[in-house]
Formats: sequence, C-alpha cells, structure tokens
Amino acid sequence: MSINGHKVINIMDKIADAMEENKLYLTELDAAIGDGDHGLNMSKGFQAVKEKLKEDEETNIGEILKKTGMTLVSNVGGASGPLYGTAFMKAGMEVNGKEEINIADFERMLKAALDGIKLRGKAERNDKTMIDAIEPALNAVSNAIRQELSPKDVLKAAADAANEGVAFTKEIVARKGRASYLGERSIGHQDPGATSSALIFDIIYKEL
Amino acid sequence: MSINGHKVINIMDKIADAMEENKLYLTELDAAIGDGDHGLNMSKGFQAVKEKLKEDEETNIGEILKKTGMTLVSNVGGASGPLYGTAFMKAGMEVNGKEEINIADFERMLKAALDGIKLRGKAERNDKTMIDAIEPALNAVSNAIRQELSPKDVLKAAADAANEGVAFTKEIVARKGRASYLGERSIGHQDPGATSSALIFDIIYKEL
Amino acid sequence: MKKLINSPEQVVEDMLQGMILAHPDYVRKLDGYHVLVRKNSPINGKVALVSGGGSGHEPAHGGYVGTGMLDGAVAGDVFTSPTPDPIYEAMKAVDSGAGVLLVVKNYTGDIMNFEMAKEMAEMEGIKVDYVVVNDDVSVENSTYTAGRRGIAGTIFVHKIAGAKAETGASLEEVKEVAQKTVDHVRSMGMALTPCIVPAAGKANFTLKENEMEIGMGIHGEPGTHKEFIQTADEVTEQLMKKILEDMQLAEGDEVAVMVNGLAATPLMELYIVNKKVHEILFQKGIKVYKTMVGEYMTSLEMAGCSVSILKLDNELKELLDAAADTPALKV
Amino acid sequence: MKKLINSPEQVVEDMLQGMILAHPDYVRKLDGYHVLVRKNSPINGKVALVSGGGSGHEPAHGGYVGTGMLDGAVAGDVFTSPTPDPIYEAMKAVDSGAGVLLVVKNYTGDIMNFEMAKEMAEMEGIKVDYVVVNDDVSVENSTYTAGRRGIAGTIFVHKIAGAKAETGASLEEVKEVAQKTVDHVRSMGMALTPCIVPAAGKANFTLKENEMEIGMGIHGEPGTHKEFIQTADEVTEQLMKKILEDMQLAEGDEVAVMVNGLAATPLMELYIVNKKVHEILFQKGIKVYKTMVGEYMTSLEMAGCSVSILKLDNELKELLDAAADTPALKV
Ligand SMILES: Nc1ncnc2c1ncn2[C@@H]1O[C@H](COP(=O)(O)OP(=O)(O)O)[C@@H](O)[C@H]1O
Ligand SMILES: Nc1ncnc2c1ncn2[C@@H]1O[C@H](COP(=O)(O)OP(=O)(O)O)[C@@H](O)[C@H]1O
Ligand SMILES: [Mg+2]
Ligand SMILES: [Mg+2]
Ligand SMILES: [Mg+2]
Ligand SMILES: [Mg+2]
Repeated sequence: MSINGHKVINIMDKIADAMEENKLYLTELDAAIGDGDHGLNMSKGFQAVKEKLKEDEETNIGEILKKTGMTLVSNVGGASGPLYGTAFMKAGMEVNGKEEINIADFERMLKAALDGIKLRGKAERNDKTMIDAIEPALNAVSNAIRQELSPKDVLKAAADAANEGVAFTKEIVARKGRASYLGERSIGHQDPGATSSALIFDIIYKEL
Repeated sequence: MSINGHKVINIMDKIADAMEENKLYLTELDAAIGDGDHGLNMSKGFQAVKEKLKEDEETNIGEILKKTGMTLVSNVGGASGPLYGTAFMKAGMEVNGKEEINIADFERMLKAALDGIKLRGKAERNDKTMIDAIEPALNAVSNAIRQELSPKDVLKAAADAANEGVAFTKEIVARKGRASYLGERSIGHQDPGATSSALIFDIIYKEL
Repeated sequence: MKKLINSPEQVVEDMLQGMILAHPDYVRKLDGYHVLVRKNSPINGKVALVSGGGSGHEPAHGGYVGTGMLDGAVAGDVFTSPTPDPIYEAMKAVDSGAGVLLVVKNYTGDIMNFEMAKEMAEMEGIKVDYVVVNDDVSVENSTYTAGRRGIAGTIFVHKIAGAKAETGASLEEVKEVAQKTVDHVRSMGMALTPCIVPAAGKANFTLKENEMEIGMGIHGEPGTHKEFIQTADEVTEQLMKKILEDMQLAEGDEVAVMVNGLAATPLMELYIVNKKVHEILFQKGIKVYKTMVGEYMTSLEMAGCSVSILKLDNELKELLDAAADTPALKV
Repeated sequence: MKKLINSPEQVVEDMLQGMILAHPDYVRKLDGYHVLVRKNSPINGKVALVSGGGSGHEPAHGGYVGTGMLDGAVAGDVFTSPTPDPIYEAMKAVDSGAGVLLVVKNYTGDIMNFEMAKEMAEMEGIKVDYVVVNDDVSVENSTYTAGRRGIAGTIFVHKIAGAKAETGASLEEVKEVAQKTVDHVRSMGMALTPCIVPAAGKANFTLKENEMEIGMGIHGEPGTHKEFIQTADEVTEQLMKKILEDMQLAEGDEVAVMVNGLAATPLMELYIVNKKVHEILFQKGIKVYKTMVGEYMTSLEMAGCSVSILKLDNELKELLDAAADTPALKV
C-alpha cells in the first residue's frame, strides 16, 4: 500500500462527512458529561478542512496534514480544536516533503500525533479522553506491523483497538477535560473525543 | 331595622371571610384583564380589618367605618386599597357619632361611598369598574326605599342590582384601571372589582 | 414556580435587607417601612426625588437611590402599589425643606396611593409635586381612559430630574425637566415567557413554545397580542415601528436608546436587539447620543425586553451625562 | 428554544456589533475577529490585560473592557473557547511593549487555545504571561485531574489585576497580584433551570419543576447533584458551607462578596441570597468589606446564582476600590 496526496484529501472529505453524520451522536455523548458541543465542534472543524482542501492540488502530504491541523486549530476552539489540530500538524511534520506514504509512515505519524496530544493536553491513558482510543490504536498498529499483517489488516486492527478503547472509556473515571468535573459520576458514559477518534480510524480503514 | 356597632363589626368579619373564600376567584378574574392580584389584595385588606376590629368595643359606627377605611388604605395598596378605603371612610363620615343606623342612613352612606370612589378614581359608570356594581346598587336602594319596601328587601334589591351590574361589566370595554390597557379585548371578561363589591352587598343582605 | 426565596410573604423584606447589606454606603432603610432613602438624607437645600411602586422591578426603584438620581424609593408588595403611609414616611425622611418631586408610573393604584400620600405630606407642610410617566406606546392614549402605562422610560426621568435636583434647582424647575422627559420618551416591550407573582404561584398569561407576547405590561398584564416568535430583527422592527409612529422625530434629531431586559433575557440578546435599534435609527438619519443596554426595569423572571427612545435637546443631554452614583447606575 | 436572536450562527457577531454600537466610547472591534479592545489601545507603557472564553457569559468578558480592567476580550462561539488566532490578534492590538497578562479560566480548551496564542505572540516578541482562575469549589481539586473550574471569581481578577496594571506596574507585578486574587477567591453555583446553546437547540441537563442542580458549571455542564428546591436561605447555606470549607478564613478576616446571577434569576432573588450570605459571615465574625450583587458572569438564560468570596488584604482592598470605568462595571 502506498497512498498519495489526492487520497489523503479524499479521506479528509470522508471524515468531514462522517462528523456531519455523527454530529448529534457526538453532541449527545458530550451533553451527558461535558458541555454538549463535541459534534458541533468536530463537524464545524472538518467542514472547514474540506472547504480549505477543495480543489487543492497539493502533493506534499506533510503540507496537506499541516493545513488540516492549522484549519482545525483556527476554526474549532474548545478542547478538541487544539488537540486534533496539534495531532494533524505533528503527523504532517513527520512526513513533510513526501508525496507517497506507506504503512510504516502511518505508524510514525500516529506516534507523533499521540505525543503531540499528550504534550498539549497533559493527559495520559485512562484519563478518559481521545487518548484512550488513539494509544490502543497505535499499539495495535505496531503489533500488526511486527506480525507483518497486510496494510489493510493493520488499519483494521487500529480501528478495532480504537473502538475497544472507546468502549473502555465507559468503565473509567474522567480525570481530564470537562468530564473530570463530574468525578465518579462520569463512569458509565462514553467519552465523546475517543468516539470521534475511533470514527476517524474507521474511515481510514474503510477508505484504503 | 336598626343595627349597632357590634353588628357592623360582625359584618366586616363576614366580608373578610367571603374575600378569603373568593380569593382565587377574584384573582383569576383579575389575571385575565389585570395583574391577577385582586383576590390577594381584598383578602389581605379585610383580614387586616378583622384583626383591627377584633375585640373592639367601639359603638360609634362612623368610627368603625373610618377605622375600616384607614386599615384598607394602609394595608392593601394597588387600586382597590385607596378606592375601598375611601368608600368606607366617606361612609363613616356620613354617620359619625351614630350608635344605630337605619336603611335611610345606609342610602346616604352608599351615596357618600360612591362619590368618594368617583372622586378618587376619576371613573364613571360604564368604565368597567366597581362603580358598575355600586351605582346600580345605590339606585336600587333609592328606588326600593321610595317604594317603601322592607329594609331586608331594600338590601336584596341592592345585592341583585350589584350582581346584574357585575354581569354587565362583561359586555363593555374597560376605560379605567389596568383592564383599560386591553381596550376591546377586555370585552367578555367580568370586572374583578365590581365582583368584590357585589360580594359585599351579598354579605350585607344575608347578615341583616 | 422556581424561585430563590424564603416565602412569598417575606420577599420584599428579605430583598430590602439584602440591599442595605450590599449597599450600606448608598442607602438606609426606614424602620418599619419598605422604604430606602439616601444614606445622608435629607440633603440640605436640595429638592428630593421620591419614586416607587410595586416590587419585582429591581433594580427599580431602590437601586437608583443615590447621588444624581433618587432620594427615596418606596417598595410595595410584588406588583402592587405601596400604600400611602410608607410614601408619606419617605417624603418626611428626605425633604430638606426644598420640596419633594414624586415620580409616579401611570397606574391607577400608584397614582391614587401617591396622591393620598401627597395630601398627607402637604398637611405636614411639605411642598410636594409629581410627574406621571406614561411611556408605553402599546397602550392607546386617550383622555377617556387611564392612558398609557409607565415602564422603563421612568429610569430616564429619575436620571434627568435627579441630575437637575443636584444642581440646586427649585421644585418647579425639577418638575419642568421631569415633565419634559416624560413628554419625550416612548417605550414598548415584548415577552418570550410570562412571570409568576410569588404570592399567586402562577402566571397571568401563558405562551406556547413558539409564541411571544407583544406589548404586555411589566406586571404580567397581557399584551396587545400573541404572535409566533420571530427573529430579533423582526421583533425589534415591530417595537420600533410603534414607538416611532408615536414620536415626532426628524432627520438629524438626537436620541438616547435604552434596551431593557425584563429579567430572564440574557445581555447577549439585548445587544442583538440594540444592533437593530441602531440600524433602524441610522436609516432614518436619527443620531444616537447615548445607549443603555441592561436590566433597568424588570418584571420578576420574565423573558423579553423593552426598547425606549428619548428625544434629546441640549438640556436633556447635559443632565443625562451628569454624574450619578447609585447601586444600579453610575455615570 | 425561546431566544431573541437572528440565527444561531450569527449570535456572536450580532452581539459584538450591538456592543460596539452601545459603547463606542469604550471599545472597538478588531476587523475580522471577535475581539473587543479598548478604544485607545495600546496604552503607552501599561501592561495589557486580555481575557476571553466562550460567549454566553455576558457581560463577561467584553463588558469589562475599559479603564481599570481589561484591554482586550476575545469572544469564542457560545460556550466554546476561542481559537488561538483572535487571542493572538488581541494581544498584538493591546500590547504597548510592556507585555500582556492573559486571564484564563481553567478549562482544558481555554488553556490550550490561550497557550497556543501565547506561543504565537512570543514568537512575535511580545512578553506574555498568564494566570488560570479556578475558583469553583464544587469541583474537586487534584493534580491528577483538570482541577477546579474558573467561574465568577474571574471578575475579581479582572478588577484587581486591571487596577494594578493601571498604576504602571510591571508584568511580573500584575501577574503576582492576579495570582494572589486567584488564590484567595472561591465560588460555587446552583441552577433552577438549565440553558440552551443556540446551535444545539436543547439543554444539557433537565430539571423537574421541583428540582435544582447544585454545583453545575457555567457552560451547562451538569452539577454535582440534583436536589429538591429549598428556600433561598437553605440553598445559600449549602453553597457557603462548601466555599468556607475550602477557604482558611478566621474571625476578623475581611472579604468581598459577589452574588452573581446566571441570567434568568431576578435581582430580587439575588438580594435575598445576599442577605443570608451576610448573616452567615457575620455569625463567623468575618467582615464584609465590599458586596457586589448582579449579573457578572452569566450562563445564557440559566436561572440560578453563584456566590464568590474573596479574602482581602490591604493591597487587594485598595485595588478593588480603585477607579474602573467599563460598560459593565464602574467604580
Ligand atoms: N487534556 C486532554 N487531553 C486529551 N483529550 C482531551 C483532553 N481534554 C479533553 N479531551 C477530549 O476532548 C473531548 C471534548 O472535546 P470538545 O467537547 O470538542 O471540547 P470542550 O470540552 O472544550 O467542549 C473529550 O471528550 C476528550 O476526549
Ligand atoms: N379608576 C377606578 N375607579 C374605580 N374602580 C377602579 C378604578 N381603577 C380600577 N378600579 C377597580 O379596581 C379593580 C382592580 O383592583 P386591584 O386588582 O386590587 O388593583 P390593581 O389594579 O392595582 O392591581 C378593578 O377591577 C376595578 O374594579
Ligand atoms: Mg464539549
Ligand atoms: Mg390587580
Ligand atoms: Mg395590582
Ligand atoms: Mg465546548
């Protein structure tokens, strides 16, 4: 597998559509333990990305991802704007100058994205955030690559792990983000940011 | 018929009870075309009168009525406080010094009360106010006395006329008081102040 | 009924206690009466301003007691005119000998109670005069009726007459400028939700989820009509149309604008209304000299707003700009 | 959803337009950004104060732009932290070279966006520092969590740090007194009704007719628990108990009190709450130096209130009393 800039832009479009479709769902998850805007934030952000990349002929994948990240930062606000924004910018820096990327690049990008999120948000795994979807996904990717699975299966492993991570967020107490204000009462509720992350992994898997 | 101070105080008590009983009714009438407090105002005012006259040994009926009026003025506020207050004070001045009053006194008292209300409130008949109960009652009293009916029948005529006046207030446009703000839309609604006046005539009739 | 109160009977007393605890440098309370007066009343040689009315319109009127506005404020029960006694006591407490001007809103109850108090004060030798504010254009004016109601425009009267009194003007002069303000101010309001008088426990009118009430009073009196909710711009246009029809404004005239929240409507929405008010006036070539956006004359927890327009001349401009230092309004 | 708006997308822009039309002597808007700055920014030699956050908390923060308080206020979408760009633009517009202090409320989103803006400004050579307000005692504090939220106590920080900046103090000095204020202020809130974000169209939590929410956030975040509605005295006792448990106050200490309305709760009720706050403090021998009762940090059209207590020393007293001239707060 090797994908080019055109495909990356195409994936961003699909993510935008998925966020639009899941706007209400994500917002309702956020209403239960946050302020009820995660769906609005994600959909607004990725619509802006879609708009920004429309008819973009850019071939440098690093540049596309950097644009994506900056557009998210400049349009979303809230917690998810800087976090997703940083994630895409860091991923982009990892592959700057490349016009084609492969599954090994994807692993490095994901690692850079996760590190960026952790640095920006000062959260760790088990704090009931998007990290609880992304870190399992990264681990699954690394394992799958070590087991020499096909790129498609690697991405499937990522999506599955992310979704398991989402399910796990129901079991734990939030310690970061707005949901942390609820303390113990956050248990039983699924983290909206982890959910949107898993949606992204789903799209990447499906589209490749 | 001739009644003494004790009886007058007794009637005030009964009026207080009637206002308490009809608090909700009067308030709902006022809610439709005013500010929904006429029952509260009347009940508060006459409870204060009842309290004030409790164990009062006063025999001068003029003094009892003056106390009633002043208590209403000092405790009710709104439009009904000064109007009913003035009415009772003027009625009292008409019979000052008397320890017994008869039906002829009643006619004069009623006339003084009505004049006081008109002077204070600058309203006339057909403005959809308490005057539309009181003026017909006064006319009925005068007629009945001229026809030499018994005092009981005179008072019955007063109560009947007052109640007819109340019914008539439904037909007309309010031109004074809060209901006047509704203009044409006040038609169809019964005036709360006329209603409380008729209640008072009912009590006087029943108690004598 | 969802209210932060202790009991319906106690609301006015509790509130006034809370006010004097909050503003001890501005006001004191007359013992035994629901009356707030300036801490240093009476003020030597100054004409005193007294206003009041039912409670439930806070900060009106107690919040306007202070330098450059009121000397005394009388609080009746919720939405019920005070009785004459406390009004009379207020006048006695604030009169320095220069006389008292009463600012009364045009409600039968208020007028009669203030008039009776005036008679009482005059018997004590106090010089008293009064103006009646009747700015609400949603009510038709006519000599055969009780006329228009007094609503938020009253605050302009407090401000301007208060500033005049502060200059040492005579009772006649203060009354004159107060009356000029009354003559030059027009207002109209609308509600998104009704309000509940604590002692009554339920609202006077009801509104469906998609309805608003146009031209209602500040005591929960029903308005001129109900309509489907419209945009802020459309609502504002409707209010402004009625107001401007009732005023003789020409291109080049200068006005003061008040966008007044009735209580539950957030400042955000009041500013959105203000934007449209300015646009409408701009289109007509009318200059806005001063704008006030906030809660000046409320109606318990009602959602909605009123717009007031005051036509200005040089005297009114100067008095509007003069210093005022009260809990609710500082200039 | 009953709101006086034109469309959910337009609320912030319309509101800001309404604000600059209302307060042209105080603020101007940065072209293309939801940012209000002092009309005469930058002010030579003065450290500039910038705050901001989601909209829906008006008058916070735009209403506090003016002499003695903020130099710039950045408005995000309703209840959503602004993005770094407008924060950065605000800093550029107000910095005179003396540096900028950011006053940030402790929300992950606000912190991250303000931090990114700070990084951008620092790359441009602007001296930037910030304080994080976290006064809400309904949220447990811990180094393992995001910690307490910032709510109405923030206004004390604006006032005090703003007054300090006005004296010509350095960025370090302004930050120090801002941080002292943060350390000394504690707040807690309760709601009688939830609020509705325009773009969402429905509320985050629901309350039955006899229920209230204790310890909720100012963004419609659910609180610590629901309870049956109690009297104002009981509610106030509950809030004060939590606040005082979290503060080390001794007999003879002096405090400032803020009883803050969340929007729909009338001033009448806020004063009733204030009465009880004073009684509780009086019983503990704590002296109230200053009281503020009103709407300082709202939450759209939510009914409810928060109480804030700021422990004072001589420096804080002096800065609290210093002149301020802003649309929403004048001292
Ligand atoms: N410190 C953090 N680190 C990582 N993710 C976080 C952090 N704080 C919040 N999040 C994520 O952000 C999501 C909420 O995003 P969103 O609702 O868009 O922002 P906000 O909380 O500002 O309203 C949470 O569900 C969580 O997954
Ligand atoms: N000018 C007036 N003259 C005579 N009666 C009046 C006048 N204005 C009002 N009323 C009477 O007062 C009644 C309303 O009284 P109430 O509700 O107690 O006072 P308010 O209108 O101040 O709330 C009306 O129903 C009407 O009968
Ligand atoms: Mg959220
Ligand atoms: Mg009434
Ligand atoms: Mg009334
Ligand atoms: Mg948010």
